[in-house]
This record gives sequence, structure tokens and C-alpha cells, in this order.
Amino acid sequence: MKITVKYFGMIAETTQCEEEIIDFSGNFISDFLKILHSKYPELKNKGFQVAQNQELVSLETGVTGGEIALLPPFAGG
Amino acid sequence: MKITVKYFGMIAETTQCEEEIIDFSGNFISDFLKILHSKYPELKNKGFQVAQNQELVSLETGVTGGEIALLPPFAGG
Amino acid sequence: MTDKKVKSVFKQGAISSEFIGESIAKHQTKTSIGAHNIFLGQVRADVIDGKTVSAIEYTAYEDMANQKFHEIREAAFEKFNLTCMHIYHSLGMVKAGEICLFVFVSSPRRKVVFEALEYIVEEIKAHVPVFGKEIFEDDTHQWKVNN
Amino acid sequence: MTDKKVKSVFKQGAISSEFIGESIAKHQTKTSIGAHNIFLGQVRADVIDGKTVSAIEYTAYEDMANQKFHEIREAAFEKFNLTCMHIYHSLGMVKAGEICLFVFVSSPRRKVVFEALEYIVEEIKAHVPVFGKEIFEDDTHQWKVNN
Repeated sequence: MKITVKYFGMIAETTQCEEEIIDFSGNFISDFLKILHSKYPELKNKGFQVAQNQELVSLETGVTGGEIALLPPFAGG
Repeated sequence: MKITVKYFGMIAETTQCEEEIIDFSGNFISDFLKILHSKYPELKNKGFQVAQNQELVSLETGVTGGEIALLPPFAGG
Repeated sequence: MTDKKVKSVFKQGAISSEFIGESIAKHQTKTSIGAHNIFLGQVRADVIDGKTVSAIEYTAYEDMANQKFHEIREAAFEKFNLTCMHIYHSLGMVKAGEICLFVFVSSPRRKVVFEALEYIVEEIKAHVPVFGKEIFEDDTHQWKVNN
Repeated sequence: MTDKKVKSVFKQGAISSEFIGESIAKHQTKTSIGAHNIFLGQVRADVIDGKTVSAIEYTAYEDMANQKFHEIREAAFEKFNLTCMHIYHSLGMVKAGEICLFVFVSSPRRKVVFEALEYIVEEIKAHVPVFGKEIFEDDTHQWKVNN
């Protein structure tokens, strides 16, 4: 399935793009992150949370398609 | 000694004046209040605190002269 | 602490929203501030026994009140790491919907302003000799009491 | 609760003191309100390793952020007896000394506004995906992290 991946803040700085589409055939968020880590090795040193379709998810969550976002620490206010 | 007495809010409404000078020869705030109560019997039904020279005092405090104020409940803000 | 100059906190009539906006603007040169917290007291059109409050007329034992405001101010600066603090209270007539109390605290950090503002407002309500005559639409009145 | 309309909380650039003053003025027709409490976040000119922050550039995962703001808003109305609540957050460049967050709550009673405002601000800091690039005077930068 095609996943729209969104990057923000210091993560977008690492990936040097804010959005891309990745074709994915695995099951879990952890599988999806393996693909990102091999594409962007520097991501391993960055702290981020993962949101799928605007809800925070864990590594064990199943990938359902749609939008996955990598969110660095929040700094609102 | 001459005491300047100040009345505020609902107390001033009862005494129908905001300030007067009373000649006093007793010792304690309680003595001073007796004079006011006999002058204004309705004061007995009113809740108020007493300040002497801008500090709250109790019935047992000695009268030192200067200014005595009868303060009804506060309603600031 | 009572030796320092005591300035008046009182303003005649309501406190305008423009005045509040200008106070905020004045703090934009103070770039160590990270958080402001503002409390505004507004006169409520309470309905009591079928009659509606149209205004409150404020009076105060002004010298003592300014002294108390000053003590509250000094105590707050001692307890909390504040950059700025401003307090204004109305005297005279303030109509329902208008603002009668404006307390403004600023600090580098947000936790401080929440604690400090509540402390200051509660101290004002409890200890400052200000009196309020709630005036109804039919010109009768009752005396306000803080809870 | 997520079915209701979600409006955007974001404003491009700094939030002006005039805008805040006007927001206050708009509440003067709501005569059941007795207390307003306002939080303002202001960009600090922090000095880090000898370099001074001159601005923060804010970005957000906007759809998710507006959804979170909406959930915070709904939760606060459920927990607290509030008459009104307004939240505005900046996007883009906000210079040191300028305001980037404006949270405004109103209620008949003061106790409520203190509790509600702190709750809302802490929820925003913890749960809303907004990101801040602290830009130094020499055009280098670092990424802000809420504590």
C-alpha cells in the first residue's frame, strides 16, 4: 500500500523533505520504521513519536494505510 | 484624646457620615466601640472589622490615638 | 518593607480593554519574559430576588488599601520569580460587563505566573479594604461581600 | 466529540496586543462573566552558549494540531464551568518579545478560571504537535523542546 509520510521540525531537517510517498508491504509501524531507518540512517539518533492518521501509535500498531507522521519533541507556546 | 473615626460602605450608611472626630478617654478598642454602639445602636447588627492607624486590631488592643476605621466585609475585585 | 514608596492602585471608573492592550504592548521590550498571566475581574449582572445588578460603585479605605496592595506586591516578589507585576482596581461606578480589577504578572517561566497570579488575586480579595455597592436597575442596592 | 467542527487555532506571525485588547472588549456584553484569565506565551531572547535567540519559527502538523486543540477545548468545557474559551497560536516567525500563544478563559467565578487556564496551557504544551526553531542572531538555529 502507498503511505504518505510526513516529517516535521528537526526530523524534516534530517530527511531533507517534508513529505514523500512510500510503497509498503509489511505489517507493523516497527516494520515501516525499518525502511525509514535504512533510507535515513541519521534518524536512529533522533527522538520522535509516530502518528498514523493523526493519532499517536506504538511500534506494535498495525499499519492501516493513509498518513504516517514523524513528530519530534513538541514546542508549542 | 481625639480620635478620627472613619466609616465605609454599609457602615457609613448606618452612621450617615463617613468621618467624625470623637473625644475618648478609655483604654481599649472595646471601650471605644461601646461609645459608637450607644451613638449608633444599629451598629450592633452589622459585621465589621476595626483598623487602628490602618492595621486591623482586636477588641483587646489599646487605643493609641490617631485614626480608627470601621470596615464592613471586603468586596474588592 | 513598608518604607518603599507606595503608589496608588486605584483608577476612577472602569478599566478599558485599550489600557490592558497597551500594558501588554509595553512588555514586548522585556525579552527575558516567557509567560504572562492576566486576571480580569468583570462586574456581573447578577439577578437577586428578581432584580438585576446594573453596576457596582466601589469605595475604599484608600490609604490602607494602597498599603495592603503594596504589601501583597512585595510578598509576591519575594515568593515568586517575577519579572513584572501590575495591579489596578477601579473606584466609583463600574457598569455590568466592565472591568474593575486588572492583575498582570510576568516571568521567564509559566509555572511561576500561574501560582503567583492566584496568590495575588486571593490576597486582594481577602485583605484589601475595598467596598462594593451593587446597584440594581431600579436604583435600590445591596452591599457586595467577597466569598 | 470529534464530530463537531474543528476551527483553526493558528495565526500567521505574532499575536498583537491590539488583537488581545479587542478580544477582551468583545466579552463586555457577556454580563454573566465575573472573571477572565489570560495566558500569553512570549518568545524569550534566551542566551545559549553565548548566542542570543532573536526569533522562533513555528511549524505544526496542522490538521492533527487543530484536532488536538479541539479535543483540549471540549475536555476543558466538560471539566470546568466556562462561559468562553479562546486559543490562538502563531505559525511562522515570531520575534523575541512578541506573543506566540494566547489562551483566554472566562467564567462567572474566579476559582474556575485559574484551574481551567493552567489545565489548558499544560495540555497544549504536552499534546499539540507544534515545533519551534530557535533562530540565533548569527542565523544558526536549534530546535526548541518543551519541558
